[in-house]
Amino acid sequence: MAVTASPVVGFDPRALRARFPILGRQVHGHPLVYLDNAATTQKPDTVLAALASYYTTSNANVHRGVHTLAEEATALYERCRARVAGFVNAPDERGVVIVRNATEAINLVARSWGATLAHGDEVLLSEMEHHSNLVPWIMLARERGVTLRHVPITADGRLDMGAFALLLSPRTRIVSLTAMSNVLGTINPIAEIAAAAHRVGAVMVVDGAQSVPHMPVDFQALGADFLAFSAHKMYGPTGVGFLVAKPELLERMEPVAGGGEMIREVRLDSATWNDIPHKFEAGTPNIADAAAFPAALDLLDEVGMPAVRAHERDLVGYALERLRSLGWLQIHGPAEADARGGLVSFVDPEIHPHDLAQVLDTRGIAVRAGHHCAQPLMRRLDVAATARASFGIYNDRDDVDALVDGLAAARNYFGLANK
Amino acid sequence: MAVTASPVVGFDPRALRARFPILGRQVHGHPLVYLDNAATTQKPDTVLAALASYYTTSNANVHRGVHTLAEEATALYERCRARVAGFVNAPDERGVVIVRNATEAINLVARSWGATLAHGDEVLLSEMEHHSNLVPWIMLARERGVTLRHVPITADGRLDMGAFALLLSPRTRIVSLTAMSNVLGTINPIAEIAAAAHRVGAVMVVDGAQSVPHMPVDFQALGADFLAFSAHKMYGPTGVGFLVAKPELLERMEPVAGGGEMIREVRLDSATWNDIPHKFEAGTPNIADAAAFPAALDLLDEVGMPAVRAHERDLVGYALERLRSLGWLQIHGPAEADARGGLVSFVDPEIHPHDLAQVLDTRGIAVRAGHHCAQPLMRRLDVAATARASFGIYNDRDDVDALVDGLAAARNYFGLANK
Amino acid sequence: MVDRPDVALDDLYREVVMDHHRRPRGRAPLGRVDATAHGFNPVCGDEVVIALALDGDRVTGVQVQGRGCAICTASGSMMAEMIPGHTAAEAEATAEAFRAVMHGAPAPAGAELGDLEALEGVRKFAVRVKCAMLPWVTLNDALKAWRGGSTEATSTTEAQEAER
Amino acid sequence: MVDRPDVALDDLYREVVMDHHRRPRGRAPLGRVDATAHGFNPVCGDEVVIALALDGDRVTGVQVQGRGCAICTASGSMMAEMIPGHTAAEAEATAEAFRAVMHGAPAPAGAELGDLEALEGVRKFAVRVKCAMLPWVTLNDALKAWRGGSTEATSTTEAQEAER
Ligand SMILES: Cc1ncc(COP(=O)(O)O)c(C=O)c1O
Ligand SMILES: Cc1ncc(COP(=O)(O)O)c(C=O)c1O
Repeated sequence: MAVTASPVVGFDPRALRARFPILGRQVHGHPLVYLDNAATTQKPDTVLAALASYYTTSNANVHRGVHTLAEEATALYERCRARVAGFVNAPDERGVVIVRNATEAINLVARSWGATLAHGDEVLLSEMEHHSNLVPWIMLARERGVTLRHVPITADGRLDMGAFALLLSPRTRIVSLTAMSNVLGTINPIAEIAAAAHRVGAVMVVDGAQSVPHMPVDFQALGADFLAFSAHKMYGPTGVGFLVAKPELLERMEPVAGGGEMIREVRLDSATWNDIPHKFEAGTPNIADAAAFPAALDLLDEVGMPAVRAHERDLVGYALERLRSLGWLQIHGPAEADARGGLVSFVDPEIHPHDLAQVLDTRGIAVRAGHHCAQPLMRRLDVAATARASFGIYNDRDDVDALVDGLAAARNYFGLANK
Repeated sequence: MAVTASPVVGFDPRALRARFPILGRQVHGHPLVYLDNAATTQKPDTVLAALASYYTTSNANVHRGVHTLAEEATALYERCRARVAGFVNAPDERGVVIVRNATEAINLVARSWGATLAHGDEVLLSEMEHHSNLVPWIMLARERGVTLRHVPITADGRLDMGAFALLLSPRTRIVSLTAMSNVLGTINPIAEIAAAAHRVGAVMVVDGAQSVPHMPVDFQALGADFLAFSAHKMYGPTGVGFLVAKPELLERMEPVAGGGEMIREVRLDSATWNDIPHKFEAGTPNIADAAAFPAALDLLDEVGMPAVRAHERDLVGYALERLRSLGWLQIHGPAEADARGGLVSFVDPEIHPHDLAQVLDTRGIAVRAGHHCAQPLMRRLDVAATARASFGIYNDRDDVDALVDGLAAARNYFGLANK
Repeated sequence: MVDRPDVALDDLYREVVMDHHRRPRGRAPLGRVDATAHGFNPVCGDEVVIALALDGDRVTGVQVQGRGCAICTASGSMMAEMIPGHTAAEAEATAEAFRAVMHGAPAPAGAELGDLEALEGVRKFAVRVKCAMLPWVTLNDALKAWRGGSTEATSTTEAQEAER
Repeated sequence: MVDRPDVALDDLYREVVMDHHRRPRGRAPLGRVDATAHGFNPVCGDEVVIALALDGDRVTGVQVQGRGCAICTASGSMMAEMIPGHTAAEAEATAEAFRAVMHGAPAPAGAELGDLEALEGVRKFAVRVKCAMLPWVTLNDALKAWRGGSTEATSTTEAQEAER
């Protein structure tokens, strides 16, 4: 069944692996088959080299120093902002706030833009959101009496756009949706939704944690007002994420944390804020990881985001086909590969996802089992948990084959018939 | 004038340098003399190795995965928490929240504990605080009508303890002070202050950004309720900091950000929180840098915090002596080395600190020039800015000599007499 | 890299464990219920509901329901088999002894773990310890509620338990 | 590591710059003041106060006060020397030409930068660009206030300016 490389795209994932040192590792005596990319991706040697280079040549605190190291560190840190702005086609690098992760980015919007909402205003979310795009709004609702609405999903795991049209109203002040579900894989029609949101005067927040790493994302073409994503899910270091926003919206927002870097003038009892985006970055930032992240973007640019998407679309298509052919799995999410990103959630009705993941682990295969930080969606799907295989640029059809073999082996192990 | 090593302590700073790769670097053709340690410190090879090792062997998302990498990553991340708890003698590792930096730690307290304060309640700060321990409270005051009070400083840069006694009252709900000033170097009598704060029923917040890296700090002996500090100022990576707290206080606090990791059960409209400390850590944390940080603590433990303090006390004593002997500098902060940490701020009345730092930079000497994120203190000292030399474990008297020579050279360069 | 002896699946899924998993005991409803508790593992979404019948301070019946993995199910099944006939204090002592074993300590002297010993291998799998503990943490909650004069507990202390 | 050609101090502190720094022009109070602005560099705490006298739209006098480094002081002194006699629009054009040069662009055709050319070396020192620009940003603020019919501006747009 082995096929050496995705036939449809112009790069060889297996060749790419050589650039990810961890992929040479053995797990329980088997070569690592890493299929947990939606949780976090592995890092190429160039990111590790950039990190080491930062610390061994230019490490200093940023923005305030005259000395050479401080100047270099500042330039490297700000280069990250510029690169990110370019990568998602932000209108202006002043609209790129460097945060810890997608979660912090969404919290920033919920707290700061959310503070302009009042009792009776509505925030429109969906049933397929990650906790990171639910809990900040639940907190806002508690604090400000805002009402939360949720777009339901259809039987095949898509947003119910008819229901969306009914739920959207002049009361809707914020629409916040994931561009790609981390459980169902569903790619949502964000541009269409953003246009509708704008027609009722709402701002559009896009949870891009899964989309930005896996498909071309153009902030301006989407019509997004805010876009949140994490570096660690796109081959970059942990501890860095981004809020990309229209600068004119950031200008109108209050900072949510105070301290060094984010101020202009401080008196004992009062303070004025620095310009955007700095007013949202209190304290010494994660300089090293920001300095290293552009190396990950370089790799993605080298492969090309359309090729990344084509590759992962091919892989998920192949995976759907092979998983279906097993005959005993429940597979969640849209049936067609075109409608989904490179991940697939499934349940063996007779083996708990935890046990399944455990058996796969002994074969060196890393998948995630659990609620994937989407408990409401689990309830909607009426499962306690699912297993999920999620792909990255270094995965290929061999990895899918290994997974499929592992799933069959698990049934053997637990004494169940392979139908 | 060269003396090879601090005579008073049991370790050789010059030998330590070999473990900090960046210190082998040349700046403008001179060996780097890094005297900006209060802004951020350099990193030993063991921290870089731990970072690389994490990414090349164990990188995965934490807390939710069954597979081997996830288990290893979780263990490494939690090991950081345990090591930090031990390092500052926290009562329980459940009292260690992993954040981005000291600033985020103080904001967490100001927002979450601060939410229990009401109009008329008072927060007691001082004139020597860093913006990170001023602005979060200014924001709280704006939001909740809380009153801020500030302990003034004496002419020699100490807290005016008489005034403190008068300002502390039953209205005081929070006392938040730096344990060591980043401008004056002053070491404040935190244990005494905490005891007084507790007598009036206030909680004691300690800004340990400068103290934890440079002297033995015992959370329980200090009588602190909250202690904030940053890894990057103690030879660890950027992007990681800590809030150490009494667990029973954390239990009573609401989280300030929502998302993955920090929840127990999420429904579309409601959520319950995870146990402490996790309920304060929303989203994927900075796993790699947390995993690497214990290597920095290992180094500090190897040298020993009493030896670190003795070394830096010696250096600052020597620096005070030599800087004074120049005859033309204004030197800020307490006169005796015993009363201060390893840093010294000074002003050449005829050369602006920026220009001074620029001249020093061309000789490879990195000092900071500016307001050091303490604008109110600058106003109190009636200066726009100061130059500051701050020491670390790898500095020695030769570095002080290089600084002193550089200061004399600057006067030559600007055509001023060296008295 | 964390030191972790290489582990075989059979350490985790021993014969006895698989037997309990396949034919879990204690599923049948009780005639009367004196205390119940609902346990939840926030890590994976597993749920356990424990119902107890007591006569004086002696447990006379245990029902275990919910959805969990093989480890959780086996652990609950063993509990349902062991606990009836024991006093509340004895049940709590067993829970504590099991907790100790799961966290790498030796079983307290005199502790009778019975089939639970077959779960010893779980402690090599840090995440799975939560699974094994869930029924026991929930049992403790039910007993705590019963001692407090209430019949129901819904606290979900599993995460706290397992994080230690 | 960032590419940065090695720089000599003399690039920054040229003779002309040092001369303006040592004997700054434009310190004397004006007979009348038509517009003022207060500029602040949040990076280092430097402050500049500009006062302008205007006759029609022609600047007749400039006073520069404040505390700043050698670069800031020299830049303000050069401004005080150059601007009187120019129209508000010409002054703004000079500020814009200087900004362009500081950010690495060539001076716009026809721009007369005079002594300011001696500050060209500053652009190799990213942080110091803020110092050189502070008086000019403040001048712009004063002129903007004056055009708006007000006599005073206190906005401190230096950071924004220099961050571009
Ligand atoms: C759809 C989605 N949103 C948000 C997040 C949160 O990302 P992070 O944990 O990096 O903040 C994730 C990843 O876990 C995700 O998949
Ligand atoms: C006394 C003091 N408090 C707080 C901080 C803030 O530290 P960070 O920027 O790492 O949050 C600093 C360092 O700049 C400091 O010196």
